[in-house]
Amino acid sequence: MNAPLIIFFVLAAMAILGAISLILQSHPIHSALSLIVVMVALAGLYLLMGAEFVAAVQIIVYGGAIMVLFVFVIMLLNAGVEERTNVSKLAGWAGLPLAIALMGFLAAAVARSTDRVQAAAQTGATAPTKALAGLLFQEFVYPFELTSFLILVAIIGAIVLAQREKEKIRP
Amino acid sequence: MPILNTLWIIPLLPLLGSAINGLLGSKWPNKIVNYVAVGSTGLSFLCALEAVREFSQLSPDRIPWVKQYFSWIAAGTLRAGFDLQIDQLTVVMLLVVTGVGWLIHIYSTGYMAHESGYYRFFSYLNLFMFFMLILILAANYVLLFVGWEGVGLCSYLLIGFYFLKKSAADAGKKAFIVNRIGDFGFMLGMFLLFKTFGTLDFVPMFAKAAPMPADAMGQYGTLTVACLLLFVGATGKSAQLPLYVWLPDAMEGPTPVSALIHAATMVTAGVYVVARSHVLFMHSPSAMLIVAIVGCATAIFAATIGLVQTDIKKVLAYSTVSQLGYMFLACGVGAFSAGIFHLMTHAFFKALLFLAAGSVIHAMGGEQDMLKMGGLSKKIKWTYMTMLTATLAIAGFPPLAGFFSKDSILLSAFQSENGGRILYAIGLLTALLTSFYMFRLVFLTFFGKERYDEHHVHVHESPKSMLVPLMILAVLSIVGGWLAAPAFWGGPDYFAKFLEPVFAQGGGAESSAAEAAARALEIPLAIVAVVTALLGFGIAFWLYIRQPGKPAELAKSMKGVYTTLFNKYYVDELYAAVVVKPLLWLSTKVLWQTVDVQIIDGAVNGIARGTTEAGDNVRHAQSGNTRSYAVWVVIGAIVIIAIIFFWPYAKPAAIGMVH
Amino acid sequence: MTDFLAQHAEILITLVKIALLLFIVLTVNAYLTWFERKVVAHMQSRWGPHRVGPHGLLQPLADGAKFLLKEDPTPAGVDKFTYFLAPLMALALALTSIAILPFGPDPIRLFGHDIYLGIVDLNIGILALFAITALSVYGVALAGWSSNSKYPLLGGLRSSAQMVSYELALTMSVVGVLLMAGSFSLRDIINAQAAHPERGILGWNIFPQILGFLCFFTAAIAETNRVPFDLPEAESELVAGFHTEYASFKFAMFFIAEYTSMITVSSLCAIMFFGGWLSPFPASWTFTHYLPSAILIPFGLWVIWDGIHYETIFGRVILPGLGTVLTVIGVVLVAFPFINEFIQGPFWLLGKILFFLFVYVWMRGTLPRFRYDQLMSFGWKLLLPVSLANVVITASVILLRAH
Amino acid sequence: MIPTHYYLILSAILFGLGVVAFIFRRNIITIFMSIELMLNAVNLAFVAFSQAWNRLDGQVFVLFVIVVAAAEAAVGLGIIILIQRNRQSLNVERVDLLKL
Repeated sequence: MNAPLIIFFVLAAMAILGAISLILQSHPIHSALSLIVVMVALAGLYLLMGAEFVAAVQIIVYGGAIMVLFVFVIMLLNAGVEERTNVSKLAGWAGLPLAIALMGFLAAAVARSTDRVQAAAQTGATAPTKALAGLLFQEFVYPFELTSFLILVAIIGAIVLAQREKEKIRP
Repeated sequence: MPILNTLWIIPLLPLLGSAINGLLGSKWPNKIVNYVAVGSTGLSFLCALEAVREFSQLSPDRIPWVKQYFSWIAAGTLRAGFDLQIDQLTVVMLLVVTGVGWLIHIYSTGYMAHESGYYRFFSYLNLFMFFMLILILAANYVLLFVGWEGVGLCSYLLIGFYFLKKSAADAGKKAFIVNRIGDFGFMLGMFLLFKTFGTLDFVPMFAKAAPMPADAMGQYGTLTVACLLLFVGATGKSAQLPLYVWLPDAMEGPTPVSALIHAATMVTAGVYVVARSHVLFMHSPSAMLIVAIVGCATAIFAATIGLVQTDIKKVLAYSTVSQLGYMFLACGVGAFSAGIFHLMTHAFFKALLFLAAGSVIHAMGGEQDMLKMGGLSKKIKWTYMTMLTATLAIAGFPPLAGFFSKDSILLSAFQSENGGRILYAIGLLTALLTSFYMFRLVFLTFFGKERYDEHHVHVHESPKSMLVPLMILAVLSIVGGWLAAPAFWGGPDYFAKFLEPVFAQGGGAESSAAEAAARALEIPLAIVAVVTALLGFGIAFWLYIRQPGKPAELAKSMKGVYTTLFNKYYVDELYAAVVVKPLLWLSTKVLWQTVDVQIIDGAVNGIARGTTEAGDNVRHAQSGNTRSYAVWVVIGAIVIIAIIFFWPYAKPAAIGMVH
Repeated sequence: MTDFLAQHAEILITLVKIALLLFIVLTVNAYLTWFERKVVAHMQSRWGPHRVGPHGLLQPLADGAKFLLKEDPTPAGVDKFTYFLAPLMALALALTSIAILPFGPDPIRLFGHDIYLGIVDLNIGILALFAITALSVYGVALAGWSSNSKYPLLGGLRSSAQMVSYELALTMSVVGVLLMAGSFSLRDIINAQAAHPERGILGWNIFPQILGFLCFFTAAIAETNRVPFDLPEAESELVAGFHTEYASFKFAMFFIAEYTSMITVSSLCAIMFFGGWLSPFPASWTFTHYLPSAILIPFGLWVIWDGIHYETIFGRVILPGLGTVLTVIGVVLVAFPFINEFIQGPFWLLGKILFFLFVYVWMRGTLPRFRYDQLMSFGWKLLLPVSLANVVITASVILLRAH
Repeated sequence: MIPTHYYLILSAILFGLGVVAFIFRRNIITIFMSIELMLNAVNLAFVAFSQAWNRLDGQVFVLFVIVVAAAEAAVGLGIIILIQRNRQSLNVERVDLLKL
């Protein structure tokens, strides 16, 4: 039971609890907060795996931008406690077992394939951000540019969606 | 060799004319349409002349002159190219088709002047010229077949030119369908030939065929069968027994059409094909014999029918049929050059006859029944004179064209071994009948007292544009036969000489020995023929000028014969009963109401209904509820994972997933 | 006991450092309020606080007591959990960000352990900082939302939108510096500026990165919701913005958080653009090392002299005492060179931080508030493009240099 | 050193929880969050593998995933705002125009 393991279990517990509370909380804001907890915990796990840059980006983008957007929208729409309608019978009785089955399948698949994964060389060394940058801007440069284009499209789409018809966008 | 290298220009010009008239002509005044139509055909006539001039300068070893322009169909070993060929036979046909065709175009400008659909008529006519030229210039059976079908199409279009008239439309359909039967045989023949020789180009095929051993009489080898199949096609196109029935009805078309297509050019295509593939026919005496017999039978058969018809065009139609019979008779006895010779002369005088008849009809204001004419000779002198010339020509009076061609046919029939005498006799009888009904036509039409009422019909001579072609044709039908004239005083038969290189290969008919014999026989036979013609003239004169009442009495006295003849031996009825009725029953009851409606439509509708019901049932899954959709997605994911990781056969895939 | 110490010395030291830092930061915060009020007052030709203690020096203590003792009502219909969470989050994050800053060049050896000035030294320090600032939005936003009231909600909305917008410019404007340093670590950034010791001030990033600095400082002010970007707490429009419904110590938390982040930003400016603890003078000028004492001793003496004039016993006691302490420190520094050497870095760094804090206050004293649309268009249409341009220019220049 | 499959199993669990949330929440925004949760689980798996194989590709992919998630959030939230504006409800079970 060495230090990293303890940290791992703490963070994992954080993540799982956060996810569960995301399910259980009835108010969107609380769900959002629990999701933020999950994200922070995951960032911690990334740090534990030596992926510093990814960890930082995880918090900056997910925590600092995306989730803020969510909170913002929730506040903007003043979304209240969600109403528990039960129109979908299917989801009602088949949802949980199926989801658990999926979880089980995934876990089993992972467990099956772990031996092969374990065979791989494990180095706890922290991934140098420079190397990451090199990979990103040389080998994966075209996908990278594509993502930039994607973002542009997303911006335009968001603007078009959010503006009201025949009315200038409110500041 | 400007033209010989670009032979395609000759058929192309009429095609252009047709396209221009057909696409743009509807808005144009008749004048422009005339320029286009007549101009294009005239140009192609000039080109043909130029081609012939250049052809005459070719050294014999370069004949036949074949030009391959582009490869049209290439499938396996079959290569059907757009190849044009020209040799002596082609030259004759070329001149006849373009020349006569041009004249008839000119004639039509006058005859059709008051018809609606003027541009349409000329567009069709030019199209016909195009296909006819393709037919005669083709260097292989496939291209020839294109022309063959094309002319069939045009004939259909032109017979049904007055498509509002039911009889016309029906006649067009009839012609088309009957021709299909022939074409079926023709195609089978082509397939067989391809299977046998591995090619459909004339030159190599005949080169291969020539050395082959000829089938013995009565033996049915490949060549015999192929020849018979081709001949079936020929009977269809050239209106021989038993497929002649469409031609009389084809008279529903405008008269120039009858003249051009159903007298001068198209109907002779059968003869042309037989002559073109004479090499094959020479190899199967039995096929030859059958051709001869069929031709002979048709000749006498049609002639007898022609005796009693009262519609002026019908008479001419049956005479055409019988004359075609003559040509096949000639081919059958191996006198191909004679057959082609008669083809040419016949083209002249029969076209002339039709045009003249057209002129008469024009004068009578659309009346075609001879019994309602008479005494026109003074009113329409030029028409009368040209008509008379043509009649003399076809009846075989020397020194007109018909005399020589018919004479040479009878001669070769007489000479031919296996049953020559009988053929000769029947041919002679036919000649007698021919001269009789032709003069009957002339007398009924131009002599005697007027049997029409002056008040309604005011007879008038036709315009120049109609008369000039008549005269030209008249001259031609006088001098057309003189090429063969020298034979009588020991000179050579120039026409035969000219065609000799074509028909010489594969054992030509006119060997020198036969020629020597021919010399001896020529004069007496000629005398016999002339006597026959005179006899026919005499009978006609006696019956229709001396005692005009007589024919009616005769008709009464031998009623059975008369009615039989008048109803054309009930052949149409017979066909209707034997072929048409069962076909109709089959197609309506079985094919339409059972197969189509119940099986095919049933299947289609059933599928449609099934789809609809399936959709009705499935669409309940489309609940519009995101959560249900999510559940479905989850199920899909589970299945995929299960397959990838836990399906034994997908191991490698799983490894691929993990790595 | 001792072996326990021996074993967990690292942890122990860290804990001590944290405690120390907390104490310092909180005190500085407290006196920062005094400082701000004084400066603004003098700008507006007032006296500012001068009742509690000499020059109102005890005012912060009074304020603190007030915060602790005041009643703390919880408004009706608030979302309890979030309502309590928000101030905690704000404060915690603000203090955490301090922990990443380095305050001195190289570790000093004490008791056989070399102690690094600053809590942790991450080699993604700057990124970590941004991460924390990014999270600090929630404090404000949630406070605004949870207190179930119009003004706070508006304030929260404003601040979340504003922070998200300006974070982009903030991050972008730094990229130039990072490119020049080739590292995320603050320490490396400073060392990169020390590449040519004899150049002194000329080696700092401020000169090549002037654009970047302007963008960064502006965006940073916006991030800390200070004038002229203090719309979330715009007194004139929304009573007190997102913390309208907060009272006593929860309010204090927000307050401290704000000032702490001010400190963080100031130190970031100092570190990234003004050479952190580097002295502006060329390294060869060793005599400048006596500058601290040269300032401290006279200042201390002046404070004593000033204290004498007070009638109040407090003044008589406090000011002279303070003065003597300062003088003594100055003397000590002169006396023991190695301490002097060690103090150089912190001295300059604190000096710079103080300067930037002063700028903050100065702006508050002078500038009017932005309108909201102006704020947005300023952030998106001016700052972001300029900082991007700065990135491009820097990168291309570096490339040209390389070839 | 922590065995890789710990991370993998954790990510599997998180993913499953995301699915559960997706199925059982009615609020569109929450459902959207659960999607983000699933994405995060996948990211975790990516990083875990990249560490296990000692190659950085995995982390690059994570970056891409994050970018895409950001774009998705921008557009998706826009759509959510529209839905709220048009149907005055954020309950997915009330947004069912597509049903027969």
